[in-house]
Amino acid sequence: MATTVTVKKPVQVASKATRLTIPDDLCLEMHRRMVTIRRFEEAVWEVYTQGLMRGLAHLYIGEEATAVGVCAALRTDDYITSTHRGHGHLIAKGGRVDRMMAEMLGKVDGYNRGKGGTMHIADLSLGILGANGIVGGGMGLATGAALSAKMRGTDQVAVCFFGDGAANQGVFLEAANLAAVWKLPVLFVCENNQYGEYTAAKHVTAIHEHIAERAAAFDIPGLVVDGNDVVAVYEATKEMVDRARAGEGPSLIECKTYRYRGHHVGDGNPEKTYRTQEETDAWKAKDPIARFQRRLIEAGLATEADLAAWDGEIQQQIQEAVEFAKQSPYPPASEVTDHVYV
Amino acid sequence: MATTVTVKKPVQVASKATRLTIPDDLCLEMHRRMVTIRRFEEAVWEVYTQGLMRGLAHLYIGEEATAVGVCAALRTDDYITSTHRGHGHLIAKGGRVDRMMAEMLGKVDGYNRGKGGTMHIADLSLGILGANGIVGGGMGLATGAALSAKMRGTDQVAVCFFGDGAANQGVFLEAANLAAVWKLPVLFVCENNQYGEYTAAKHVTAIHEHIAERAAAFDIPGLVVDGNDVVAVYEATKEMVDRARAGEGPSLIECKTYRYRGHHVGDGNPEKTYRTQEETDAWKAKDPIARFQRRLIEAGLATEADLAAWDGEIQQQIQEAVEFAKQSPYPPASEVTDHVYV
Amino acid sequence: MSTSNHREITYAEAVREAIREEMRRDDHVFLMGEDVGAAGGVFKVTTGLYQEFGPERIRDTPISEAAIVGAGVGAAMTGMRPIVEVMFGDFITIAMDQIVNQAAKMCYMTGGQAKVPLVVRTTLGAGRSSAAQHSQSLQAWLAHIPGLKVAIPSTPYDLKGLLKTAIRDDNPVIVYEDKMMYNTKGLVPDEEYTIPFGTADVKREGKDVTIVATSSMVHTVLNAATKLEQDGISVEVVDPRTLVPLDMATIIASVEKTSRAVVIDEGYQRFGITAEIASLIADEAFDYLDAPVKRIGAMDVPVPFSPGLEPLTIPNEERVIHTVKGLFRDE
Amino acid sequence: MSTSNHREITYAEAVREAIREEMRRDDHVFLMGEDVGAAGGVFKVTTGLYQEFGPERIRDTPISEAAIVGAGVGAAMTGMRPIVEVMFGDFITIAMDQIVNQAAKMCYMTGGQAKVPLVVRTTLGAGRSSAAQHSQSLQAWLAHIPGLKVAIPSTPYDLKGLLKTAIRDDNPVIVYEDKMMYNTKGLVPDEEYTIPFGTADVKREGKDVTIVATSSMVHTVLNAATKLEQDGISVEVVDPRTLVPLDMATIIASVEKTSRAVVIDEGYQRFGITAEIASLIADEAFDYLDAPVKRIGAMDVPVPFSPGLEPLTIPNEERVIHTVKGLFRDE
Ligand SMILES: Cc1ncc(C[n+]2csc(CCOP(=O)(O)OP(=O)(O)O)c2C)c(N)n1
Ligand SMILES: Cc1ncc(C[n+]2csc(CCOP(=O)(O)OP(=O)(O)O)c2C)c(N)n1
Ligand SMILES: [Mg+2]
Ligand SMILES: [Mg+2]
Repeated sequence: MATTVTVKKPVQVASKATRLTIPDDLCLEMHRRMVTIRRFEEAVWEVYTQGLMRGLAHLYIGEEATAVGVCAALRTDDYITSTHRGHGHLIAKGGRVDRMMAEMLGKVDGYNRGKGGTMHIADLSLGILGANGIVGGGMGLATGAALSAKMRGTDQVAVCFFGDGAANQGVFLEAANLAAVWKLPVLFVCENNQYGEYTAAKHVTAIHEHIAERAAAFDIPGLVVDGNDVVAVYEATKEMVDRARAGEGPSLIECKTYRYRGHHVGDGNPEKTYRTQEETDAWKAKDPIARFQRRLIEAGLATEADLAAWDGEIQQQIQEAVEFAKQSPYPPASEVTDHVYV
Repeated sequence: MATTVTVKKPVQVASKATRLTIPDDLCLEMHRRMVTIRRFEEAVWEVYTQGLMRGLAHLYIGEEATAVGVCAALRTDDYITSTHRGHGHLIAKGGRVDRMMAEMLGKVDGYNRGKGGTMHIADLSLGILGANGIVGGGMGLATGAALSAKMRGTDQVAVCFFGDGAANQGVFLEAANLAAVWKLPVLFVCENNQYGEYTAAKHVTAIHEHIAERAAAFDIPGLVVDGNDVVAVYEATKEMVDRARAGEGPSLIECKTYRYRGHHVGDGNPEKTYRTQEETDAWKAKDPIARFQRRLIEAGLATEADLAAWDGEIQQQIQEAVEFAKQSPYPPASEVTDHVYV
Repeated sequence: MSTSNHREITYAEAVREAIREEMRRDDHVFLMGEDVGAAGGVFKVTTGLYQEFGPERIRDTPISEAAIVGAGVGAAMTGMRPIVEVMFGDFITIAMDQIVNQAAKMCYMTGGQAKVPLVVRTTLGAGRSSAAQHSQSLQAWLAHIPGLKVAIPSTPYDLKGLLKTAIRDDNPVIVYEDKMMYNTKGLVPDEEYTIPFGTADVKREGKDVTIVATSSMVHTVLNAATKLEQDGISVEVVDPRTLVPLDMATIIASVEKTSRAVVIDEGYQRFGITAEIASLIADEAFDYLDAPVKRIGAMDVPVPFSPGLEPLTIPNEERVIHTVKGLFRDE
Repeated sequence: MSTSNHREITYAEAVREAIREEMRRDDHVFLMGEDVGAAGGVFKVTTGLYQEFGPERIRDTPISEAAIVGAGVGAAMTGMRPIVEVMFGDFITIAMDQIVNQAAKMCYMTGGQAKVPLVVRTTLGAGRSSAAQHSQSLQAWLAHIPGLKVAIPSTPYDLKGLLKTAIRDDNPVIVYEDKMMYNTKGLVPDEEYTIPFGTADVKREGKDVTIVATSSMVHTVLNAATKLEQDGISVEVVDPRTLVPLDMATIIASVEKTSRAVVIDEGYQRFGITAEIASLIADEAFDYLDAPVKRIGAMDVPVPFSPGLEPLTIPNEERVIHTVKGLFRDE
């Protein structure tokens, strides 16, 4: 006689945070980073469509609350591994927009001296172990960084950002299992933006309802969070970070969100092909920045005028970054053979 | 605010089957195959320790009920993929012991003309897609066979045997997800014999209690069954096979069992190193063959004398197989370049 | 090709036509891969197939390279003829066990019982600023593995004919499509045709030097040849078209005529495709060679993103011309 | 090695000593892999290390090649110096993305920010009737990839010295251990030593023909050389010891002296290690060669299980002797 392993998933209804429970300055900094991401990505769209940037540009617009909420719960010496859609993570973790933009254009003042480009930007001094062109490519790296932290006796944690699509890469199972067995301080943060390229997650992902349910396969906590609510993301992350720092091991957080643009800049009009205008509109109604701005105003942390002024400053900074990037030269030919080895 | 995905696992206590609910002749055939496996493996131990066999020999002794219970629920035209510990699966699915033994010795009358050896024996006419030297190697193959069955419009099913160790290979996630998304008729049968090589499964496998819990990650049924109870294994498999044939998709069955011998013949004395005598003894008290024999006698299907006589016949058959194998020559040198391509 | 009517199609259309024709011809042929269906593939190569053949035979898969190639092997062993797309050749790293340990060895390990009529279509080629993980040309790996066949077409005509042959072959075949060439055009005959594996094609006749070139390097070399002609050097261009099997007979015949040889391929130079071919030429045509056989491959560095650096790493016309002229320096 | 006291150790002990010394020397060095700990590894190579360093630094892992190599890369990027064991070289297929797309490219892609002091120890070698999935010698793949270094030691002395160098190197290094040689013995000095990468070792001096040999093929060739000596052919044996970097200077110097060369490696011959080295010799020593450079690799078939077939596929003394004699046939 077989024993049936019944798995029940009594998903609690998310209690919407009605007041801001986190410090004012952190709220404002989170806001600043979210707006910076959006403006940065808009600028990438510009430079790309102007023909100044080559390769593929995967924009993070619409998902800002996820990266920012997560990274706000981290220290500078904590690690993140990012994805092909990495600009948001980098800015959220403190990356400089000028060096990022220069990298987009393949210039020598870019973070990677132009050698990596959009899909590989890294800033090791900020614990950013790099965007990654391989879907699921950060799983092993983040697990290893967490192992390293543990072995070196620090209380650093590592966050592995990955997409709904990456949840179907085998290395996810391997890394999550390894992290769980060794109780490593790593957070697997699944950014479920509903699509992997042009395919809806629901068509290729066998789950009951949430990708976070896969946490149970490794006996680690699995959380589902509104990825467009930066406070909710921050709080969920904080809880799991504290847990990880305390030596209690890894966790899986699924952030439900949406990318407004196509898979990359060249995927111009997804609403005409693989998704509907209604769907996009419904998500835009939950825009992470607009929502947070309403809350900041309600909480008396900002006025409409403040928001406009800050936005102006940020746009200014991004324009300077674009200028910086344009002015920067390509790396000299001699660099082509540098850095193959240390 | 995050939503916690709570996964509860109210594992039902297995109701031990008290009477035999399956046809008499099938019972007797299952018994015959279990004894054949044991005697075959004992003979492999012999030929190996006599220096007649090279390579590694991974014996299935102690696990007979799993292979036999599963394969008894299959048709000849159903598929199985096997593992490095594959002899039991092959016999259970109807493989001939003489050609198997010849293959062990690398002889031309072996199933694979001596080219595959113990870890690669196949009989495609019986749906045996081969033992496999890669841990997890059968996952993709079985999924593909199930896809093929579905596309060709047959109601064949495929069974993927794999070990507790293989449950940590990434391809497990990928194959299970793919099979679930496409509702493929494949059964993932995890033979949890408690160890992968010299390492206890519990030290390297992050699960709450059962590997079968990982089924929930793909929203497919997960069953835990006493892998030493051939009737229980048969019934669980039958249920999942019927389900698969009906187009309801894949499932995961975990059979709890134990290998009596070491990881391979050369791993002579596990009780002195990585496991305890008590543990082995406790499992031997639940010996799958002895238990089934008691039930056959209770059910009036066999007498002690019958059992002894059948065992004699089987031993005779195995001895003939060994003789057959010894007599068979190595493949001619000219065959070394055959079969690289069809 | 001489007597038939011809049409001009792109390299991408060649893939589409080959798959379409073979799928119409044989119910067992099907295609699976990431976004190959409704979206028509990331390079828009499979556009229209989903509409004609539907979701059962043009299958969009999860992002699971190991399982989809593995499932291809299993399906191939059990009566189907799968074509699996691995979008970028770099991602084949994730499916190497399935290709190398399973597909390539199954027939041999089973003593001839199993056949694996699987086609893996993947891509090679740098030049799009796709950086180090999306620009590799790793054909040397697969060509190293007994049990696989490897096709590396340079024109729409070759691609269509070789892909059709691959689909009909009962062995696992890797077809390398050059992602930089999808929009390039070429003639194909109206009637059906296939190209047998192991037949090199002389893409240009010449008498002073033989250049063995693969994939887009064929065109680089053809352009260089035009210029070298002006300098009085007559170049013969031999395109092996399949790396396994490799038509050394045609290559050696050419070198015996020209007495000089250069081998070029877009993969990393070190331990790459050119090494095998050059060493075979140097051995088999030893008595005919007037100069050492030269090799040209990609620079041995990860492919850089920067438009300022990437072009330096890819073999180009200039380097071909320079290398060829070097062979005549002593005279 | 001349002035020091020497001990005789096995090839397996060489691994153990190298790891032990480096782990004592540097807290950041650790080892992980399947059953490397309490069990001392499936080849009993790491015996005793677990007892000395404990489960934190000698880590038994799940059977998850991709994640453990991947975790090695991540740990290496963040201050540790991991040694990852991939038990059989055939299983490296499962970790190729981690090695090739991540480890090898990280330094370059980040413009020099990241260093990856990772050692991947894996095995090569057929001859144990382990069949097609446990017998491959796939070093050609890794040698093809810029950003990796590849060591392939043939003696306990070389293995110990190269492995220590690998562990101290700030780049990813693949160390190929020959599983057939773990019990072979050789001398090592009492004192500490390391062997710089890119220095070939002349394992035997000779004047008529140079044989470049790797791993256990060095011994096959040394045995053949003794017999060839009796036939009046004096063989020089050059062991490159690392494939990347490759010490061509020593090889070319030898060929310029002998005017004949054979290259031998146990990997599949086609598109294998020998192709690169042979083609470089044929090019760089063109004016010195009295005969074509010959190559010897494993037969291009999946490795068969049968003791009646497997030996036919592995390069052996007889084939070396036959090949060398062939070079002198015309005289
Ligand atoms: C291993 C691998 N397979 C395929 C791709 C091609 N690819 C790039 S992005 C992408 C979709 C990823 O989807 P998801 O993980 O959901 O991330 P998102 O783009 O939605 O942020 C794919 C298939 C890749 N880069 N790597
Ligand atoms: C990919 C791969 N990694 C490692 C091995 C070496 N190996 C052979 S059997 C084995 C243990 C497998 O354990 P499990 O899956 O539980 O099967 P069991 O031996 O217990 O039947 C290992 C690690 C292998 N064959 N393939
Ligand atoms: Mg997505
Ligand atoms: Mg086991």
